[in-house]
Amino acid sequence: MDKVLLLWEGSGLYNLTLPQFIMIAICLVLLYLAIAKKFEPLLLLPIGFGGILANIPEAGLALSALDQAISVLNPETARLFAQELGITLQSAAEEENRLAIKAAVKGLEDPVIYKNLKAIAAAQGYTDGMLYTFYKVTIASGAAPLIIFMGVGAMTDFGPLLANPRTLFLGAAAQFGIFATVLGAVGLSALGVVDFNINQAAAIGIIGGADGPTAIYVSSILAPELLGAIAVAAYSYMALVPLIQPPIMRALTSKEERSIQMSQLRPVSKKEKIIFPIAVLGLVVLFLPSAAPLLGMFCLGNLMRESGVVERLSDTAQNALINTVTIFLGLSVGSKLVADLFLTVETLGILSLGIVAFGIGTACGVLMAKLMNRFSKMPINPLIGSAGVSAVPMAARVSNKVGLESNPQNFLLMHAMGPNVAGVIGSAVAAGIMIMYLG
Amino acid sequence: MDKVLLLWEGSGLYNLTLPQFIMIAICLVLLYLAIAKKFEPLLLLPIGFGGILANIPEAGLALSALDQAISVLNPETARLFAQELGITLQSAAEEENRLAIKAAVKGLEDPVIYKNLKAIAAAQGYTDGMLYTFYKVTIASGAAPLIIFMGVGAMTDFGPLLANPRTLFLGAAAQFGIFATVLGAVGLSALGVVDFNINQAAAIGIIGGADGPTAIYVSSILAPELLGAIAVAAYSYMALVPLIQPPIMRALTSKEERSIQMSQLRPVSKKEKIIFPIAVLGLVVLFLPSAAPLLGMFCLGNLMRESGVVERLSDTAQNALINTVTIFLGLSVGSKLVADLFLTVETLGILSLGIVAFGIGTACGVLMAKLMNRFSKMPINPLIGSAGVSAVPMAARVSNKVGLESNPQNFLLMHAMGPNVAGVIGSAVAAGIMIMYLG
Amino acid sequence: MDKVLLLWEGSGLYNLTLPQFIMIAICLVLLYLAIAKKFEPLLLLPIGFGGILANIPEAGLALSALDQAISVLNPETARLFAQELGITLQSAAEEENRLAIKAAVKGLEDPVIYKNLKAIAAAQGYTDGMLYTFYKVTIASGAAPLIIFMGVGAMTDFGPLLANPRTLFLGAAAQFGIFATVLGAVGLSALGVVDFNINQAAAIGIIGGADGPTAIYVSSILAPELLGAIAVAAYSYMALVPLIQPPIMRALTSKEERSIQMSQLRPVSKKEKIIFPIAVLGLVVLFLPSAAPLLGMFCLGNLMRESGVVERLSDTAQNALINTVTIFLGLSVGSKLVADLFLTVETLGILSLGIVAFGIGTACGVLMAKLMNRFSKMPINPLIGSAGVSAVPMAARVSNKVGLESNPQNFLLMHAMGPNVAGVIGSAVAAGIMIMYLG
Amino acid sequence: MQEPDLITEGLNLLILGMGFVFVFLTLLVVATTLMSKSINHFFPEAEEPAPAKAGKAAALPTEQNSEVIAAISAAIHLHRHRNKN
Amino acid sequence: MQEPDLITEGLNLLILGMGFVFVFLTLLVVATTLMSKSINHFFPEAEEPAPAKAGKAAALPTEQNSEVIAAISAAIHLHRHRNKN
Amino acid sequence: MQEPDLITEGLNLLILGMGFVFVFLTLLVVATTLMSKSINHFFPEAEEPAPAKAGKAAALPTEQNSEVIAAISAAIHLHRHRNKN
Ligand code: NA
Ligand code: NA
Ligand code: NA
Repeated sequence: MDKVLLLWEGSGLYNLTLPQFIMIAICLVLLYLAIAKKFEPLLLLPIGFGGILANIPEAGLALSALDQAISVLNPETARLFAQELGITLQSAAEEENRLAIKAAVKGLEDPVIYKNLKAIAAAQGYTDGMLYTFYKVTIASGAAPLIIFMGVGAMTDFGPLLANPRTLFLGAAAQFGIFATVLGAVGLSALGVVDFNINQAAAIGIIGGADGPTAIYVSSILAPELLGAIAVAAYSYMALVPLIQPPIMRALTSKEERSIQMSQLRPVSKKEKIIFPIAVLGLVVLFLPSAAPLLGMFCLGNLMRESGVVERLSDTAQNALINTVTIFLGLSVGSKLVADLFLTVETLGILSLGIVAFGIGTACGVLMAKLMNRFSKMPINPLIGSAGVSAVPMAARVSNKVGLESNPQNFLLMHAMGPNVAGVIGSAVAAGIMIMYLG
Repeated sequence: MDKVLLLWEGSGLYNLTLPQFIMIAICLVLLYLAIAKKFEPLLLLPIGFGGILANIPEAGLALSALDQAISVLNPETARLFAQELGITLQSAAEEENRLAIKAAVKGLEDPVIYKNLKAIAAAQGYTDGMLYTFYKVTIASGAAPLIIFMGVGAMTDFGPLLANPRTLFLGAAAQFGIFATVLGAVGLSALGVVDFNINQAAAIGIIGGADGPTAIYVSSILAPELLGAIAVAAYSYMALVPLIQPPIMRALTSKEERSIQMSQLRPVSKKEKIIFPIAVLGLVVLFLPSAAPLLGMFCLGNLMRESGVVERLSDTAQNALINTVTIFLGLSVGSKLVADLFLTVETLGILSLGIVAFGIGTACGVLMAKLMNRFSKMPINPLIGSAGVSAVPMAARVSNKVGLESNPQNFLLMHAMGPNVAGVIGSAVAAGIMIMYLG
Repeated sequence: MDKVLLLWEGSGLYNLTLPQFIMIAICLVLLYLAIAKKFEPLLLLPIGFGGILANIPEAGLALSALDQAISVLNPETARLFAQELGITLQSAAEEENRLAIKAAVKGLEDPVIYKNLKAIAAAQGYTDGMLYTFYKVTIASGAAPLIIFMGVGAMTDFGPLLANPRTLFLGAAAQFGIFATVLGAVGLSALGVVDFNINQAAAIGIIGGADGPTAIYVSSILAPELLGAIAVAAYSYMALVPLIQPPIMRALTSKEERSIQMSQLRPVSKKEKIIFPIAVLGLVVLFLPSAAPLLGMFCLGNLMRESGVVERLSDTAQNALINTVTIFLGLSVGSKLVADLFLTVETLGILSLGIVAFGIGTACGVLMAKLMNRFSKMPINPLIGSAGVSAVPMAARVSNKVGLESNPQNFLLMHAMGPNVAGVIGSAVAAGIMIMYLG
Repeated sequence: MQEPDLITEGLNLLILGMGFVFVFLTLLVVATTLMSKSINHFFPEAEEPAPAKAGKAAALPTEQNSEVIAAISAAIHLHRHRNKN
Repeated sequence: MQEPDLITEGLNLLILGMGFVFVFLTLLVVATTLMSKSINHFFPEAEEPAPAKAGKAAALPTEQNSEVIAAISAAIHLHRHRNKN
Repeated sequence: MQEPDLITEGLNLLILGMGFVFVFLTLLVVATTLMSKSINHFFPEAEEPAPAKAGKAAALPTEQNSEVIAAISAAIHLHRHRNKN
């Protein structure tokens, strides 16, 4: 009978807290959006599922072995920890001892003692939770976003960009959304609404880059505690691009501007496409070493694609490899959706700032296109400016769709692909600057 | 000439022990069964091959760097180890020193000293054996069986189960094989025939779950020292299902019962199939958090399949990913087929108990179906009860085949798929209870 | 403004050293050869790209966290390191302190202190560079070359070898290139031209094996500091086989010898093909345990292929898995192309010795074929002897091509495949002997 | 003393385990039945399953099919051409 | 004191960041334009792109195509055979 | 003193290595020949290789083939239909 009680006391129903319940509900909404509304399902489905797993009470799937040992501290482990930490446990009550040790570990500065505590926890039979393991291998190592970026590179055709390199300026302008949002985040902190430090503000800003792997990579370095909220915001808003962008685009352009027909893109030779990723890498080498992991892997993927001599590698990078990594990246991001990290006023701040970032990026892209139109002989339809935020290929499709509304003969898709992929490079550059400046 | 002697003294022929020879012969039999008899070749081929590699004398492929350092202890390493262990080596004979250190390491309780010994071994140039590395990454981390379970989920169609949910009871009843075997194992221990503790008994019982990844996952947690024998037993008996089950099925049923025709299954909507894995996960959250890794990954795989929005992920989970993991899982299981772990009376106990578990599970499934037939309006052919042990899809095919013998018009395959996949859920639930109770 | 200065001082242009510039130029040449000349592009493209990444100034992609901490030592980390190392920093100048700590770490013997330094570096926020992480996981663990060798095994058809087993002698003779090169390397050292120890000499010799994964595996064990140069030499010369071999082949044979027609190969049964990899493994078990990882994985791959019962595993080993590993293996090899490891006189020695190794191997293969022709009833065209160096399948194609020049009806391709795959086994055996003797 | 304890533990595990397996799967039967009923009540979709299946099958191999169809067209063209001669 | 610092840092990041993004992408525009011009000047290849593309598409599925063609031949053979009867 | 040692080691490695490579591959020649002879003696299977190969090729793409065949049938159907008109 004791054992039945044990089973009951170990059950989720007995231990479920309200915040965990809320988080599970939120994750179900993410799953609904992914499946029924097709909101970036490749990421949001595993993220939502991982979020549910992370919030299962008592399962501790998102905890390290040490965290688990502290959260369910038995007397023997408590004794060993106290000995290693050099503290004495006076209290008779186990819970008080547990809190004393938890506080001591939190305040611990000596990494050698920390390593020893981990060894003790492992020796006492505690193991890393499944999601914690996935997180450590995929995100904490930095590998997963980079591998995905390589796959994205292998899927990207820079032809439209090479045919019209000036569209790179549109990709540059749209990054204003990133930095303006940083300013917004520090402003909110200055007003006392929320409490972000500069690293957190930068990580939030990168949502405006509208590029999932970049956002995850940057926040895993600058503010891992916000990674869950930032990734969810980035992917959700990328899915919402068809709702967010059109009103801004219409507000900033006249019907005539939206009807501008662009001259057909020149054909781009294979040689140009092969040399382009090497040229980008060269500029990274010379000017922004801190962007080397992101842009390096991106250019490697693109070179594998365009060189035409390593079809097998390019094919694997675009399929088996990127799919595998996507599953575990999604689950790992989900592991950061635990209630005590996500259910904070900061998350509301992140979600609000994120959509502002998208809006500003869109607006700046459009305005830049209008500006360029003044100085350029070749006409540029300002609608392709909004594609500079990235969100490949959704933003380019939006440009095309809004363009067709004004002029049914005006197919902007290929023209918008230029700023679209320029936006990917632009936000990787912005990411490199932030990492260099703050990392 | 000295060097030739060295080569000879380092050769396998010089060092091969009888137990190693026997193990290699056993592994060759496994390869023969896998290749010539098609006994679960996807697992038994890499397991058998890994077993041969693990028993190569002097190669130490299944040993950690520390174990290797101890097994071929040179004087310098001996001195460093003795210093770290705080013991003095009086003996002039190296072999005695080696045994003294081996004993000291075995009795070692302080995890920090253990970590330091590992660092010393690495610094002295010893490295982890290949199979040990594979084992650590795939099984000790818990990842490989879970990833395979995700792939199995992505290959599973719950349609037949959803069309007739009562077949879940058959999947429940067949798990009696698991727990009866646990009782058998502790009984044998009580009689003094073998010496299993309760954790080992539970790991042996899970063979009766007739589900490879579940068996490997549970025994890697509860009794890693028995993992080799348990995995070999589980996969061998799964391959033997067409021999083990039919006599039991015939003995417990009359010809009339075996000829019962079941009404055709209703079509199941896509929505039901999408919600089912989420519903299973919900019950796990509420009632059995310890089953969350196994059933969570299983449900994720199934949701990826049924949602229809992440075809690429589902495809990779069912192909490249599960195949890759299967190769290394098999080799890692093989690493536990070293002679001193496998050639014990315990292994004979495990093999005997395993087949008993299959038999009891089969019988209980059939009897449950007969019982349900008494209380149900819709007729149930008791032959589908045996499919409740899992062994997907072999057991369902056996139900179909035995059914056709009695009534050539009676196609039971789809009806048996219901209890078949229910058995997978059932044994994962049983695994969760055992891990919770004993882990 | 200070910040702009910071950006400039952190830029590559400001920090680029001449050696780094030269290395980047060399890597661009590798990329050119890979893409435009199709020089083993599957490996040389990622190697060349990785080499560029490794030489990006300030990015530290090829450095461990500890190395990065030392290379940009801040005062706080310096204090902690000095404390752990037990040294006192008297100097006021930071750079002097840095050099003092660098020297102390280099001279460090205690692995426990080393581990603690790593923990301190991690706690201070330093992380392993991307390429360092890839190297650690793929090459330092030994896994990547072995997994590639498994894939190669799964792609290899031993039919021609089984039809004419005597061609194994050709594969044996061609390994003379390996050992002659070892002698050359120690000779150069004795002359004082370069300074190789015996382990380095052995690793250089293995270039003559003309087998990429074997060369990488051996040098990662015996001389990791030379791995970059050795891998580049091995793959470059394999690509140059059509230029290196024909002159040697023509010089050593008469036109009559080159025109010898060989009798058609007998068909080989499936059973023979299945048992062959097991037989090879058996000989490894009995005589050369140190070759077990390489030949074991090779035989596993071949058994998966020929057994016909695990098509899915064989397919994945030949595609998704080998492709994925190839990408990361290439990048990891590239991480060893950092200027201070590569731009040495030793590299010139390696490149010179490597081509000599290819030449000697080719010559010995041809001469062995001529010798066998004296004692054999069945005629052997000596041109197939050169295929014994491996370089699969390029060397066999070269035999065929040179043969056609002398006799347009003489198709040697299938006959040359025998010694070609024999050369793979031969160099793996040679690798095993070296590892045993020196490892 | 140890043996009886071990057997007790085994019995405990048997009772607890089988009990819980049945409870869990019974709950699953109930949940599944309710779920199916409410879905079929609120979203009666007589014809959905079939197109859903077809949709899934057609999702990935589109590109492939176009190749196949091109190949077939070529083959048929060739075939007609040869028949003429 | 902390707030003003934070805002200053944010402003710094804004100016530095946007400035550098524009500098970098401008350099890229220049580099790309020069690269394209010199390539098209030194290696004028009017017709290359098309075959390059086709080459890529044809690279991998060769084996598959042969299967497809075999299947088609078989089907057509069957079809002709049946038509005869 | 070090140089002669190094050269001796190199020579040792040469003799030992080449010797062992030949011993090992000679054993493999013997083992392979014996193996082939005994297999061909005890299991004379004149025709096995060919179907084995075919079997392997056919193993995986079954599903694909069915698609291909469906596509072909459709194409042929269309083709006949058009011919009629
Ligand atoms: Na962007
Ligand atoms: Na089961
Ligand atoms: Na070779």
